[in-house]
Amino acid sequence: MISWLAYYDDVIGHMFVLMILAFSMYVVMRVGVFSVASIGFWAIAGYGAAIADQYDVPPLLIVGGALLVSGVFGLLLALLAVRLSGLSLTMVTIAFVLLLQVIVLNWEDVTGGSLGIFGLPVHIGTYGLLAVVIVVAVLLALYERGRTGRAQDSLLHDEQLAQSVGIDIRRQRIVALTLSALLGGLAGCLNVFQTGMMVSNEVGFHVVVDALTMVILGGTAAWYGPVIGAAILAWLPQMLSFADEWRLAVQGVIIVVVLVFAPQGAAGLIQRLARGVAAKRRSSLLKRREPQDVSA
Amino acid sequence: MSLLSIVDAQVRFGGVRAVDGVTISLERGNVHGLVGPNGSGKTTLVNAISGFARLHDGSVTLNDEQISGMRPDQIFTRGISRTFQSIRLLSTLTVRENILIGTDRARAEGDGRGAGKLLPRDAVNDRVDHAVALLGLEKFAGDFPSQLPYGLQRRVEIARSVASRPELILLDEPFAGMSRAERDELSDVLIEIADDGFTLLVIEHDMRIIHKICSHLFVMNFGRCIAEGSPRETAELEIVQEAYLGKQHGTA
Amino acid sequence: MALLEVAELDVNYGPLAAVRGLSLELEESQVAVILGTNGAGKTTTLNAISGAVRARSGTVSFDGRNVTNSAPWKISRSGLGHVPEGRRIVGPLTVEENLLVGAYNVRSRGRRSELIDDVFDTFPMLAEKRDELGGLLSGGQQQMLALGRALMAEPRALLMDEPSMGLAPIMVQHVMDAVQTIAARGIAVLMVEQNATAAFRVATEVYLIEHGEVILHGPVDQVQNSELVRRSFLGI
Amino acid sequence: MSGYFVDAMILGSIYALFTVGLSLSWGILGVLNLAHGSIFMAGALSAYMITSAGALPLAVVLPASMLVSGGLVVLMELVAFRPIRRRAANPLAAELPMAIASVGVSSVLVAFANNFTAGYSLSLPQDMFTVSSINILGLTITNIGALIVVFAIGLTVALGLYVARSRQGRALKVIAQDSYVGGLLGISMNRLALGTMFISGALAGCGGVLFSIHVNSMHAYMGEALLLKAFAVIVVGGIGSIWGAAIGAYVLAAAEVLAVVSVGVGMRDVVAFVLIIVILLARPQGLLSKRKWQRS
Amino acid sequence: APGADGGAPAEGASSLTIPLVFDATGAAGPFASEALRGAQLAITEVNEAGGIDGTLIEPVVTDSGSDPQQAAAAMNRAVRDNAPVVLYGSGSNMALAMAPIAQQASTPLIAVQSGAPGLLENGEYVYRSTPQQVLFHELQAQYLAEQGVERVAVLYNSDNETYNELGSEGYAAFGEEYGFSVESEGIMTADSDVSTVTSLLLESEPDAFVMLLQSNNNTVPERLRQLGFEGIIAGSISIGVPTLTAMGDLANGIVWPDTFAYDIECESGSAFVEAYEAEYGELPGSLGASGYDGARMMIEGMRNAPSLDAEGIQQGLQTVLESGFDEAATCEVWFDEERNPHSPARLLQWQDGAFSTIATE
Ligand SMILES: Nc1ncnc2c1ncn2[C@@H]1O[C@H](COP(=O)(O)OP(=O)(O)OP(=O)(O)O)[C@@H](O)[C@H]1O
Ligand SMILES: Nc1ncnc2c1ncn2[C@@H]1O[C@H](COP(=O)(O)OP(=O)(O)OP(=O)(O)O)[C@@H](O)[C@H]1O
Ligand SMILES: CC(C)C[C@H](N)C(=O)O
Ligand SMILES: [Mg+2]
Ligand SMILES: [Mg+2]
Repeated sequence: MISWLAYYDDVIGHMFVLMILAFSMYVVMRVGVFSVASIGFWAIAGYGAAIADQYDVPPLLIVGGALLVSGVFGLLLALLAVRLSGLSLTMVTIAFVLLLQVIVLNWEDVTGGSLGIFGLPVHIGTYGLLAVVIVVAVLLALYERGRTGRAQDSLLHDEQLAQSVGIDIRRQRIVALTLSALLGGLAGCLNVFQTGMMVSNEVGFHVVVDALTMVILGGTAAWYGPVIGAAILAWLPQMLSFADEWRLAVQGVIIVVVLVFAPQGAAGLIQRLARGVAAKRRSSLLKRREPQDVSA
Repeated sequence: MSLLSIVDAQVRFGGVRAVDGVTISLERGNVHGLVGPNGSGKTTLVNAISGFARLHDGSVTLNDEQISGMRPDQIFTRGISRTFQSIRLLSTLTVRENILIGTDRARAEGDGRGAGKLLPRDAVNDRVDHAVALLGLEKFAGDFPSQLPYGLQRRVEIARSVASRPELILLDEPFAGMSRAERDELSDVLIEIADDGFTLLVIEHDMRIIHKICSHLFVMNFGRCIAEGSPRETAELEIVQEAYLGKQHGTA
Repeated sequence: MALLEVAELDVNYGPLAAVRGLSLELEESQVAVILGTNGAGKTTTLNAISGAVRARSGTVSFDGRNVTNSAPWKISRSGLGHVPEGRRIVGPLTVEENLLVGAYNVRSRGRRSELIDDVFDTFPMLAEKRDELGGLLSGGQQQMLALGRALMAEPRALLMDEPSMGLAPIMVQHVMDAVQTIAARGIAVLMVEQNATAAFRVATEVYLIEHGEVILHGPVDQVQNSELVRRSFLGI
Repeated sequence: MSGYFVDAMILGSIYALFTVGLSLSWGILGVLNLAHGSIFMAGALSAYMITSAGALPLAVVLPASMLVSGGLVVLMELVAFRPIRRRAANPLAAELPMAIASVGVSSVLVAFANNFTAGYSLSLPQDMFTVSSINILGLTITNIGALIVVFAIGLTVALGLYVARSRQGRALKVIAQDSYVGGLLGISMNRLALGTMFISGALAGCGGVLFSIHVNSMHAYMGEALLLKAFAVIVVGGIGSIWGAAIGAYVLAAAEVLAVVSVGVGMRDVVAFVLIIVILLARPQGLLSKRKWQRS
Repeated sequence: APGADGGAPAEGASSLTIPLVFDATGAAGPFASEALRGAQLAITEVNEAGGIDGTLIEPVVTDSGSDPQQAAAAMNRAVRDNAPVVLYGSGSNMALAMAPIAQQASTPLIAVQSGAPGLLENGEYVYRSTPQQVLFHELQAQYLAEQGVERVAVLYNSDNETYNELGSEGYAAFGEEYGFSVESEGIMTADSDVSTVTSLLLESEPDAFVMLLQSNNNTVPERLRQLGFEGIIAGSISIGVPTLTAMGDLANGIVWPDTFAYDIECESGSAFVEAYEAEYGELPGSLGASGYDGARMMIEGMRNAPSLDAEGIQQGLQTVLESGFDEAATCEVWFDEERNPHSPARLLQWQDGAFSTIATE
């Protein structure tokens, strides 16, 4: 067990980083905002951290800076984008990510262009990352319990209803977008700290797709959705290494199969099962109702 | 002093004057009826009060504070809640949770300016339990809305609005889809709520119910308020009979 | 043989039996009304007849053919119209387009415009709103549109789920008159209705259902005198 | 200068052939088919496979390839989209899972193509279609270029009229909104959805074959860059609008050619992404916006 | 315990597990998978000849997916498995991600291709086995000058470090040296529409058009023909015989510089071609030769190693740096002071379905 853990240390560490990225996507998706700006902040913070690291800035200062920058930019983006709804927002944020990619590739002196920045010190290990994931997950789980969770549900499914029960949808969205930016930045920074590099592969459409895949496979029904999604995405390539050049194909098939059987993702499936239990309890109640009970 | 005053309200959609210069006021503790032919602007008036439709002209004042121009959530915070003519429940939440979201953002009483603190959790739960019991939904509290028949979904919708204990409750055809016995049952509930000091504005086509629960009736046609007064007197008016009730329908 | 025959129909939602052993018959030109409290299984019955929910057992035959659990679109094409609960207007289509899709299986362009004119004659308010988007109509206007849309298919039998819901009294009368007119043309009508007073003016048969079972069935004048119906549905 | 005009016309026509089908399935069935690029590629690849069995003229190969690519999308509808749609809570909730599932399918197609071509670029045989230059209205254009323009305009107009005027076109809009009502009105959701998906795939396949003749090359990833461009095209035109997609295609092509010529090649990709951001922030509904149909 | 892809040797003490990390899939896939075949061939050959003093090499292949992070993870795993040496091919990005790990763990890493300039600066445990392309493109520049070319257009992939360097700086320098002017434009590998940029480059009326591209090597000539270009079309090693064959007439006259071609005239080279064809049923291309030479370099290092562990092989490889090695697909490989490899280069030209050598170094 110990040797297994040590052996797959980097996969496990990467999985934790992905979980934070998935959380970042999740907090906006949860309130019906289909933004993929997380990837943008992941990239901005990642390059920021890598560049600062080259100048031996203390790691904690880098994290602080990454959070500050993504928070501020996140807020600005949120104020700009909050009036867009649904897929328009998705498109704008995809364009934001792709634009960043063009910048990264062309601004070679700073970003290392298509190559990237390599050979940075590794600042955080698997246990450190685990601790961060636990803290974020607990905070999210607490945050979405009760009142806030219900508000998120109403934002996700019916804006007008949300407004009619006193929810300021604009404010909620700005909060969610900013929070998402913070988490995206944190994830990007930790990614560099864990791997010791930042490369242009980490920004672009396929990262958007990967991140979406995590959130959709895991589901947006509850905080454990992204945890499951990130775990799947981190381990699939490992488990499928036997398939050689067909690996991506096999991975594709697995994703399709999972989605066909659980279109709401793993978390949705879990909730559905719980719901099935609730329904069973109810039907026994109904049968016991006497006729005069109803017509009274 | 009236609880709510609407002065010369106008709502237009392109060329359609859905609400066309309505001036009415609602008195505290009363149940007000709002009737009128289909498309006469009743729902739009409720939308205008609750902030879902923009006024082109005129104003809405609640407790001397102008609320027209505010967002729906701000208006809710000031003590107005509403139901929708077409049912709006969240399929991912249970019946009880659907009712809870109506009260989650309710403010502690005594402030009225919308700046009060959110209600403590216990108080929220008490109010919701009360509303659940009032509308006879105890047995369905753990169900999901899609599993309920239409009539019960309506009750959940009403419970959500009532549970937050707002000063003014706007109900858009709450009796739709209910049988006569069920209507009677629900009308007793509404009377009880009014007796507790709440103010209601109820859109309804069933004149029998209107007569039973309302102390004051507004009649709309073509976006205007064409008559108001006690239900009995108002319903007798020829203009109301012609536009709304039809010839044979003199009495209930 | 009756135009629409339902025999021993059972419908379940998971473990819940929503309709149990329900049978009914409907002849051409006949108007039958289903009464029942909330949750009795009225909507479920209509949905099972038009194929929108699966029957667990029992048969539905229409025009002598067994259509139990056929696809809804097939049943609809065989001449059974359905005005659904809650109107279900297609929001982004205009009033006119909503009516035209009602006539999806009427191939002749000329016939379609005749049918539209008929609907506009019956509901002049819709003619005024011809180019308005369906989603923007008022509740009652949508109810008229839902009715008109079903008529566009030239059905031979029509299921109506609470057609008077959201209609002003004057419109309720108007709709019931319209029901009478179409029944006179030979169309069979099965309607679920809470406004029993209005429905009884045009109906010939009544089915009272409770907990998914028919507990009372008979011609209107008989059923009218039943204590249960008087108390719960007529308030006499 | 007229050379650049011809370039823009051809490029715009390729964008149009690609995007119109994508916009159709997305706007009407809510299927954002991220495998559309792979379907485009599959059209070209199938043309290659067909002609490698024996010399055939384009008039035979093109319809055959369209059949293949259309058939592939029909297959996707059957094994992935339909089951997901059926299991999802509501049409909106199915959109993202279907999009992610299409990514899965796409990786299967790409893996197949990649293994088939061993990663190389292939060329379609010259004897299938001989490219030569012709002169139309004083413009020099290759015959394949002219063919692309004619097909793009012809097919777009035909499809646009079909959706706007035919009874099936109206029915499509019903099932997009409410499949329950569609059934009650005698509309077969499944059949129409299959038809729509087939058309969308066949159009992509047509584009793929013509494009690979035009550039004398086809390879496994040939559709990927187009997919991102298609987002911009759809944003410009408004989701689901056939005319919008066509207009957006030519607008983007013209803007790109202009950017390359006047600013520089590096600016080319920036154009698409900046266009998305600017247009959506200025006009969230796209240039040809639809009327709002929801009220409270 | 750790999984199937590493750990204890499978067949007794006489075999040595060596990780081969290759970009089998992803952007670099087409190049690296051919290189991998070449590397595997060299290993099979040495095993069949009895291994290295009786020790067989047991290669374990890992796919980097052309992703630097995955490549780094594979390198980490190799270090944990105490791999004595790691062979990698072919993208620069991945090599750069692996190099610091190799250096820090004192595990020799031999990179095939990976032409990025900074790679060897990571330290003495990082090796490159194939010459950087800039070293033999000079031959092509010379040829262009001899043909009297005055204006050269260069279209390059700016997202591949090798071509980016060569396209944005290399050819400009050649131009100064050999007296031609250079116009260049960079595009992405994934760009599939090259029509406008080609027209743009032709506005300067060049006499030669150089393609430094990983893809589009067949679309650009088609476009050039459409535009009526009649000058010299020059390419690079990534054109490859299969693409040229598929292009038909269009490919006639195209030139490109290389260190290998299957008509290579030395004993080790033709032996390689023969063995490769026997093994895989097709003639090897430039990348297959690169992979073969990478594995050859590793094997030479092992032969010269005092012990078959990382430290020993490192010493062996240091010897190889000084002596170079022959038995290579590219005939011979030698190293300069910067530890960069060199092989004899030549310029090839395609005509009617076959190539011929038109110049040598
Ligand atoms: N958002 C809108 N856009 C366009 N027209 C609208 C809009 N909202 C309402 N209308 C129109 O305004 C008029 C009034 O509608 P409203 O919904 O207020 O009527 P209502 O009195 O509630 O009718 P009903 O009893 O049928 O519900 C109708 O003609 C309706 O079509
Ligand atoms: N989708 C569903 N899932 C589970 N149970 C359902 C579902 N739809 C209806 N039911 C249950 O089936 C029973 C019958 O419902 P139905 O909608 O047919 O009643 P109804 O007679 O039409 O009532 P109403 O007058 O309120 O419309 C009810 O107990 C209801 O809770
Ligand atoms: C064309 C490729 C073989 C070039 C290689 N990727 C390098 O970086 O050197
Ligand atoms: Mg209304
Ligand atoms: Mg019902």
